[in-house]
Amino acid sequence: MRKEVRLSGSGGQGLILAGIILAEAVIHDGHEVVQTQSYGPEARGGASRAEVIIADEAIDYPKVGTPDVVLVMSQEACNKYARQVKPGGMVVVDETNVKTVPDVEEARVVRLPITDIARHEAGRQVTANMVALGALVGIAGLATPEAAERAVRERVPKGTEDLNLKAFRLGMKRAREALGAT
Amino acid sequence: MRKEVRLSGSGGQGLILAGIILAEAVIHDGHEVVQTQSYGPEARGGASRAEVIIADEAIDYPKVGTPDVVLVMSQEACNKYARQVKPGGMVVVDETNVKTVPDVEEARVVRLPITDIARHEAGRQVTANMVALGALVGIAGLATPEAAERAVRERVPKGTEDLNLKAFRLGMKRAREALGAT
Amino acid sequence: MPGSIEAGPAVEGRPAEVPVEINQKWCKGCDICVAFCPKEVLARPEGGKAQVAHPEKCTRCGLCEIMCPDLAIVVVPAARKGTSSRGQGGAADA
Amino acid sequence: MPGSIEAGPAVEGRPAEVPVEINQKWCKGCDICVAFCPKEVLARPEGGKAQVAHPEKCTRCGLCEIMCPDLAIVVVPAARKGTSSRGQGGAADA
Amino acid sequence: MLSKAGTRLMQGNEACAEGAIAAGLRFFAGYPITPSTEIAEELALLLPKVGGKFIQMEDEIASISAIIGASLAGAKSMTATSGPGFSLKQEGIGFASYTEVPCVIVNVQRVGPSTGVPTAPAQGDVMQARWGTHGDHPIIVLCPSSVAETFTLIIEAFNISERWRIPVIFLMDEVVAHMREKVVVPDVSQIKLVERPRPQVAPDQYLPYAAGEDLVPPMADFGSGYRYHVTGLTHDQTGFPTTKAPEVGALARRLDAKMKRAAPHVTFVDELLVDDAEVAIFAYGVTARAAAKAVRDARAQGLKAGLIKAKTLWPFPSEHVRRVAERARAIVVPEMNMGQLVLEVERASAGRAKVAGLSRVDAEPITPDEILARLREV
Amino acid sequence: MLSKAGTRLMQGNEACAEGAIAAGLRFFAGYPITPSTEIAEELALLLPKVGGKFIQMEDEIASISAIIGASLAGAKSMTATSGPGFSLKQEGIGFASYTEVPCVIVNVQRVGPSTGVPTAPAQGDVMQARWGTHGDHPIIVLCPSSVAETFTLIIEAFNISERWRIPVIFLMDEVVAHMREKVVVPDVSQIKLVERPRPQVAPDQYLPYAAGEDLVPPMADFGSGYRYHVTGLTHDQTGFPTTKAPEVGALARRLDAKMKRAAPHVTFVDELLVDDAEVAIFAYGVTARAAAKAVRDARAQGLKAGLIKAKTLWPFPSEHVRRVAERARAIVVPEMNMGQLVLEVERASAGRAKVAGLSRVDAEPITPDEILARLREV
Amino acid sequence: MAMPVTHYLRTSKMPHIWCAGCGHGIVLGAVLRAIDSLGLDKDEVCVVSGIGCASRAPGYLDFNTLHTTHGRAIAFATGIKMAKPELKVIVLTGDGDAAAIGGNHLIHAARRNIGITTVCFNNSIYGMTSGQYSPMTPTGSLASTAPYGNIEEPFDLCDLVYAAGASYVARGTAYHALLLSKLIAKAIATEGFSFVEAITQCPTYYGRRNNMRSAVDMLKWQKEHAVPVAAAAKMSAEELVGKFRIGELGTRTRPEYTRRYAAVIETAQKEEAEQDA
Amino acid sequence: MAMPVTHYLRTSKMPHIWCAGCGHGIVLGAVLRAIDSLGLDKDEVCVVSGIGCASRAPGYLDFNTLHTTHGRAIAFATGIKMAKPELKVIVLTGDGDAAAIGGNHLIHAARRNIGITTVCFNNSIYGMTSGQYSPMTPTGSLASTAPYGNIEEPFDLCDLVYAAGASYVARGTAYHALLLSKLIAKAIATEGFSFVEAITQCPTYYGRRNNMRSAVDMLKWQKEHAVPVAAAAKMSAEELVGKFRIGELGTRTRPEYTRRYAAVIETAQKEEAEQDA
Ligand SMILES: Cc1ncc(C[n+]2csc(CCOP(=O)(O)OP(=O)(O)O)c2C)c(N)n1
Ligand SMILES: Cc1ncc(C[n+]2csc(CCOP(=O)(O)OP(=O)(O)O)c2C)c(N)n1
Ligand code: SF4
Ligand code: SF4
Ligand code: SF4
Ligand code: SF4
Ligand code: SF4
Ligand code: SF4
Ligand SMILES: [Mg+2]
Ligand SMILES: [Mg+2]
Repeated sequence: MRKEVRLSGSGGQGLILAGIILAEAVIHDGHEVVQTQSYGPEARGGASRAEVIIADEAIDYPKVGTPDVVLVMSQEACNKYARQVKPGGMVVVDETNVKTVPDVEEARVVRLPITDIARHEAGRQVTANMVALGALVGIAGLATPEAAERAVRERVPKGTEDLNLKAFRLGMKRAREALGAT
Repeated sequence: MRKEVRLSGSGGQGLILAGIILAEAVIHDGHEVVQTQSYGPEARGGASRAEVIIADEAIDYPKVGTPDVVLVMSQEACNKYARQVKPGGMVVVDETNVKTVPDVEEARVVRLPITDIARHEAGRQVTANMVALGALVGIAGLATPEAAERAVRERVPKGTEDLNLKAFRLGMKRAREALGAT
Repeated sequence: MPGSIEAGPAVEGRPAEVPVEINQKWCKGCDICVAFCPKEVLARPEGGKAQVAHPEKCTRCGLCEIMCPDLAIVVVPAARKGTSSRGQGGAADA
Repeated sequence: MPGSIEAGPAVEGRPAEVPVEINQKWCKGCDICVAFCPKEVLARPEGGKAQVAHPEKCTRCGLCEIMCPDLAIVVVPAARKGTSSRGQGGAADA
Repeated sequence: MLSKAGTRLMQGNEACAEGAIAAGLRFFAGYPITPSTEIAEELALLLPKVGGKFIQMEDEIASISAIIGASLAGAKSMTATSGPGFSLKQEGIGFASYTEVPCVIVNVQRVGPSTGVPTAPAQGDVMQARWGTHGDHPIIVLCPSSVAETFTLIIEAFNISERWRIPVIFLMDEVVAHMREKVVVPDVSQIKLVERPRPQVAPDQYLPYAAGEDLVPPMADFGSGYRYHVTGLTHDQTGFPTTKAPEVGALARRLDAKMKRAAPHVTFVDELLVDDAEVAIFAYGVTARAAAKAVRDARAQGLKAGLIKAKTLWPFPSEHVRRVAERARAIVVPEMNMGQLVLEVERASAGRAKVAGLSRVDAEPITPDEILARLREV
Repeated sequence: MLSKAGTRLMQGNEACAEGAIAAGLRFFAGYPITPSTEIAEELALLLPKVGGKFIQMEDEIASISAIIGASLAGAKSMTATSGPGFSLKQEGIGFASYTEVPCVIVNVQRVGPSTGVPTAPAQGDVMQARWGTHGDHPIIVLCPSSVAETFTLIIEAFNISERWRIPVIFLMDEVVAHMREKVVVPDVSQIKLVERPRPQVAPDQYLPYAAGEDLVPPMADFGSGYRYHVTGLTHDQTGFPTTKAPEVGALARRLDAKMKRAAPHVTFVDELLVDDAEVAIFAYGVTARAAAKAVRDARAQGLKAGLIKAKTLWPFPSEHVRRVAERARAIVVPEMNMGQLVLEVERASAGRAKVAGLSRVDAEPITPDEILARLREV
Repeated sequence: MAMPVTHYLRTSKMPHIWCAGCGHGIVLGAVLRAIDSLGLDKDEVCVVSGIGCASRAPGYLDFNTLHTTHGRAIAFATGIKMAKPELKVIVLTGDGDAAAIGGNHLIHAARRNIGITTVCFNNSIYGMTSGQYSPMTPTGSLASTAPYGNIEEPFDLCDLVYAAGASYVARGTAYHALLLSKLIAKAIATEGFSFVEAITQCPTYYGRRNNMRSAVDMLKWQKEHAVPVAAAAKMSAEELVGKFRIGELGTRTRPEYTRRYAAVIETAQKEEAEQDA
Repeated sequence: MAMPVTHYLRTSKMPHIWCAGCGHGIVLGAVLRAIDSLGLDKDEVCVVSGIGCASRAPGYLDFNTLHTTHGRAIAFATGIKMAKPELKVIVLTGDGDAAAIGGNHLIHAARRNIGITTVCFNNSIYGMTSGQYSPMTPTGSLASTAPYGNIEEPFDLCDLVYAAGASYVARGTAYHALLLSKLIAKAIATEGFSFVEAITQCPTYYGRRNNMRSAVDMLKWQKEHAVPVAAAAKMSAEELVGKFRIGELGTRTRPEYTRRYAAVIETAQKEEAEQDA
């Protein structure tokens, strides 16, 4: 088993943290994992990207080729990465920020107003990354919810655990609902 | 033909200049020449050494092995270098500074009060190097006197040509006399 | 400097009533112009770029232009009357 | 500094009449001591090393010792009377 | 945040920093540069917690100088940089090598030369790591290909440097430095630490550059009562400058011999399926991971491939290459440069096997498929 | 004192300085270091006489930086140093190589590493000259073995650097630098000077890093009306930074190809009696002179010896070695280091001939007899 | 100003890479307005930088531009100025580039009094490498390599450069952009070595870590902590604690280096001619 | 002084390599007398140097001694002081070593105020490499690389180092050897960074080329051109032209760097303990 995940959006959305938490969850689950991220002028301002590879055995090549799961949280990221998904894979789209999704053949597209959920339902826009993480865990089966919740609790700043867990759970729930609906 | 010459003494005696002038004379004579000198802590204060290799054809190896002619202008230099002379070679000794000459088998030793000649006959002690040069040219046949005089004239500071030429000629003359006498 | 004093693309053919031009491609929405305009001429929608909200209040003081870190603002000189704001930018007599 | 104040090889067993010792192996004949001794105690033969020419004139002021660039001079303290010249060398009360 | 035993997700640079502390690092001096900066940042945070010291110097030259000074005063020391800073450190590295001061220099490689692409991976400093300073000098270069290996190999780096009094270059690449992987941090008690040989004689008997049978002179800490002299001038056994030919030659030859003596103890190579390999790969760093995959893919397709994965780049593992070259038809050397260690592989093969480079220099890592294609070609 | 045509006794460093001026040198920046200092001293005296400029900078890094700046402003430029300074210049050399700014860097080698023996000869910086800076980069290394050759070869160094926009390292050794020999200074009109390719298009058409068939982009002087950008970041044809993989790769590959294109034009090798040689010597610098004598002595004794004397060390003259290796039984490589270019000779020989190093590292030049003995051994 | 700043920009390279609110853009604008006020021709201006966010500036400018290695801009510029003294050579640099790794070149150029103008974009941090402390970071500030608060004290860079020998030394801020532009114009018009420290903001790495949320906050901080030299002269040392002076901090007249070198050439050529005669 | 200077010498290495009349030996004597006056134990003193004639000094001294690379002595010393703050770390350096290639390390150590004492043997020339001009060579002097006369102006190194932040800055001369020794003792006793410029003579390369035949002449020059600070304070700028001040030129009290770092360690360990708790 080797699953490749790309989380993409813009700087400040906290996607790298989401990637790290996902990777830690995978470790809690006892699997192998590699997490990478984009650096460079890109990383400042503009675009942001994190990648996670999950496998049963030692991961040799640590770079993502064609991801199984792509999260796009900005229009720009969507234009750039949505179509790179593996046939049979899944694209998770933050409807709040992404208005048009290009034709993605042979992959499932899950639309969710991630940022809106964070803002209005979780209560803080900054938790959008946790909503997204919840969505990925909820529908793409990348980590067990237990491992993910533990990872969230251990990584987020002290005092914000509940807020972030709330957002994570909302994401998981809403994504499952949406998946049922697509 | 390859002749190796070592001029040795102490810093401030002007032996490097003497070596350079000798080398230039050799060029005027149309021969090949390499001049080298000692650097290093030695060069400051203490000992001083210049070497000249004279040949008819291109000189490949530019370092002096066993010199044909050795000039020693200090006791220290004499102790160190006199015995390195090639069998059949010649050691020119500045009697003013060198009191004891080690046994030099199979080489001719020419003693001359070089510094005294400079001081008393040429008139300035600093011209000892020119006296020595004259001696070498006079008896070791390293360059023609004409070429050597030209080289002296071209190299010494303007205004000191006559003084230096005088010393040079004195050296040449006195060495020839001494050679006759040995 | 060859050519006319008022040369440059930002100047020609602007309707007189727009005292300040904001290059929307260059503006990064930092709020500096909004915060420091003494006349509250400028505004910025959440997450957006700076806009001229109250052109009528503008005195063409030029502050926004020299303080915009993205060189995105040009104060359009009032046509034919008064001095250009830009005249203030480099008055050093060195 | 453990030990006695007057320790060191240069001090022990000197005849009292030699106020200044010059290490002939270290001296390079620079003439500084000769030139700056206020009492003209020292002298140097052409091409040679510094010598104590007039020991009797020496005030043990210590100047020659601190000015010798070759650390070749030691002023011998007058036995039992007065203070050591060396006492002047490092009197800073920092 | 200090490494407690257990399993953790760590970034390569973090593993380097924490591994170094586990190895006994107590002084770090550095100057920030991408993609090595996180090492300094971690250590600024962690070192004081263990009573160690971090200082950000005014430049890379000051940094290498400071770690040599600190090492002489007894602290296990390290600096970290990337290409441009590594170039600047070369004079200092030569000093450490010549005066035999243990220290570790991390170079996280990025695209070069010059400023290049600061955030993109390359393996372009491999030859420089060996030859970057003037004059012959002993040097050891280690290169990890995973985060977990970074943690364990940096400990080796310190142990080796202390044991042999040879500076160790820890040559990472941007991919390994920035990615996060699982690291199983061992219990402190499990980590074997090596200390520099210290004098067994009284101070007045101490000859700071007289070496015994192992060619490594014992080293006293400054301030420990052994007052001695250290100089970058050519020195004799007493540590004082010499220009005498026999002594000048003796020092050069001892250092060379010391390096050769150390070689078998510091050469780490993993071999994967080389015994029956028709075609072999020689790879290191992140490229070795793509190579491992290529080997498996090739075998799956019936091509008997094998891999020499070098964790020690210098001393170059010539013996491993020679052995493989005797049996294999060809050796492929994938590198993120225009062909550097391939030259050594060629030399070591001495015409026995065909040697084929595979270089990628566009700031992207080499993929398994590229290597596989090359394996099929040769 | 300016070089007038005619025969003169000159010191190696003097010949380097005067040859450089004859080659068009008009800007020198340096920092004194033995045994290169006389080059700077000569140029301080001579450059202003021809309207050129000399500046003593605060260190070697400033010096290499200043000459790159001056070259960009149109002046033929040079710096000179020795080992420690050469190590410090490595970052700047990489910048010049990557931005393709013509310049000449003289390194008069002395015993290293570190401060070593400042006044004694060595050939220990040969590999550093090739690999001293981080990242792959084109570089050319020339090495004279006599004073007369110094004069002519430094002119080649400038011509090559201007023609190909590649920095040239002029690698001397202390013996050649400090000895005096006869130099026949040619008349100015006899000296062929090469200028850098300059743009043939109008400023607004100028693409500063777009190269034509010869892979060398035309170069405009700063201040000449061509306003363009130069950066040590990876750049595209316009000269501006890029991180796009195809462009990053394209630059690296063009520079590599340019170097290969230049190679035949910049490879200077003298062969002595190699055609029927049973044993050959590969040598350079002052060592090549002892080697020439050894060849003659060997022949006199009935041993068919020959000599490959390399004046260009990098690009390494592999072809010459390969050709000789095919016929000769063995190649001896005498070097005043622990064995550096011998590694390349070994590689190029690819097992065809036995390759035997001969190293001397005690601050004394290798003698003809030592080489002869080795020739008899192999 | 006769030309809008866009006249001096390589507009195709815009927008620049600097973060939203980064003060470097304000300083760059001030530099361009200064150049414009002096009526310099684009071809006679050469702009040199090192490495850092600030040092990215030349890439946007339509002059002869050179982006060198970290810390060495002034040394490269020295070569350019020597080779072509008629060029106006301007170095744009950061506090790390100029005062950390490049400190030596800065003081030596000042000592030589070579005709180069250096504008140091001082944001008290290494921006490009994500926020390590610099030699200009205030004591106590947080930075990625000062997680317990910076224990170093910053230079007074203007005092240092003046002590090293510069002809003209001044300090401005991004907030006082108009003044800054005038100071830079004065600097460029100075014959010898001139230096302008431009206090500017890095909201991304300095502000965020040090309780200044936005660029606007940081500009206000500049406004509140800057004291014009004239006013400072009337204040006590205590009143000045925590403040910094802006304006012209030092001017003197000394011969410029390349002019002096021109005299050397004259002498040498005269000697040579005499020898030949 | 409790011990003769020979107590601190490695006498087997003497006589030293310096030329006859070289002032470096006088300065070295002053350093030793200062150390002696403070009653320091040999084992607690660490002497570090760069490269140059001056930098050969440590080889003669019976302490922990380190002869480093050119210009970097202070950086090496910084590592030693950090690793063992209890050591008295003294840097002996030349004007080239400290002010040319090493200028940056000098000003940064001053800024950090790390507890290192630097004594700069200023002979206005690069002695070791045979007489090139240095950043301390007076304008107009002849040197092997200034055959037409030096066109650069020297630093006022004390002013520079003080502007950089040093705790103690003083100047003495070889001629005023007793004063020099006192200044050095004060410097060593200072907690933060201290700097003493010792004006000294290189008869071989500076004197000979600049009409000062002998070391004695050069010492007389020092005597005649030095003005004690107190006297200088009463003199006009004109009267001071061509002269230089000697004595304590600047003192201030600022926290020493390794002490500050000790506080960082305390904080960090407290935090760690709390986290573990
Ligand atoms: C030799 C070298 N060392 C380190 C670096 C990494 N580096 C790039 S920019 C920079 C600091 C920039 O700080 P500053 O000059 O203040 O500019 P800013 O980014 O803050 O504008 C550093 C350390 C480098 N590129 N080269
Ligand atoms: C990196 C490097 N550059 C240059 C040199 C050559 N060098 C040795 S000493 C010296 C200057 C010494 O001058 P100073 O520090 O004033 O000491 P002095 O000899 O005058 O006492 C120089 C340039 C060197 N050894 N290393
Ligand atoms: S100051 Fe400039 S960048 Fe900032 S919001 Fe206003 S126009 Fe936009
Ligand atoms: S010109 Fe002045 S008043 Fe008008 S918008 Fe700009 S800052 Fe406001
Ligand atoms: S001062 Fe010292 S070295 Fe000089 S002459 Fe006197 S004793 Fe000798
Ligand atoms: S102690 Fe004083 S008086 Fe006596 S010799 Fe020395 S300098 Fe002269
Ligand atoms: S990191 Fe700081 S200095 Fe760099 S562009 Fe962003 S705000 Fe400006
Ligand atoms: S050269 Fe000058 S500085 Fe060096 S030892 Fe001689 S006199 Fe002293
Ligand atoms: Mg900054
Ligand atoms: Mg000096």
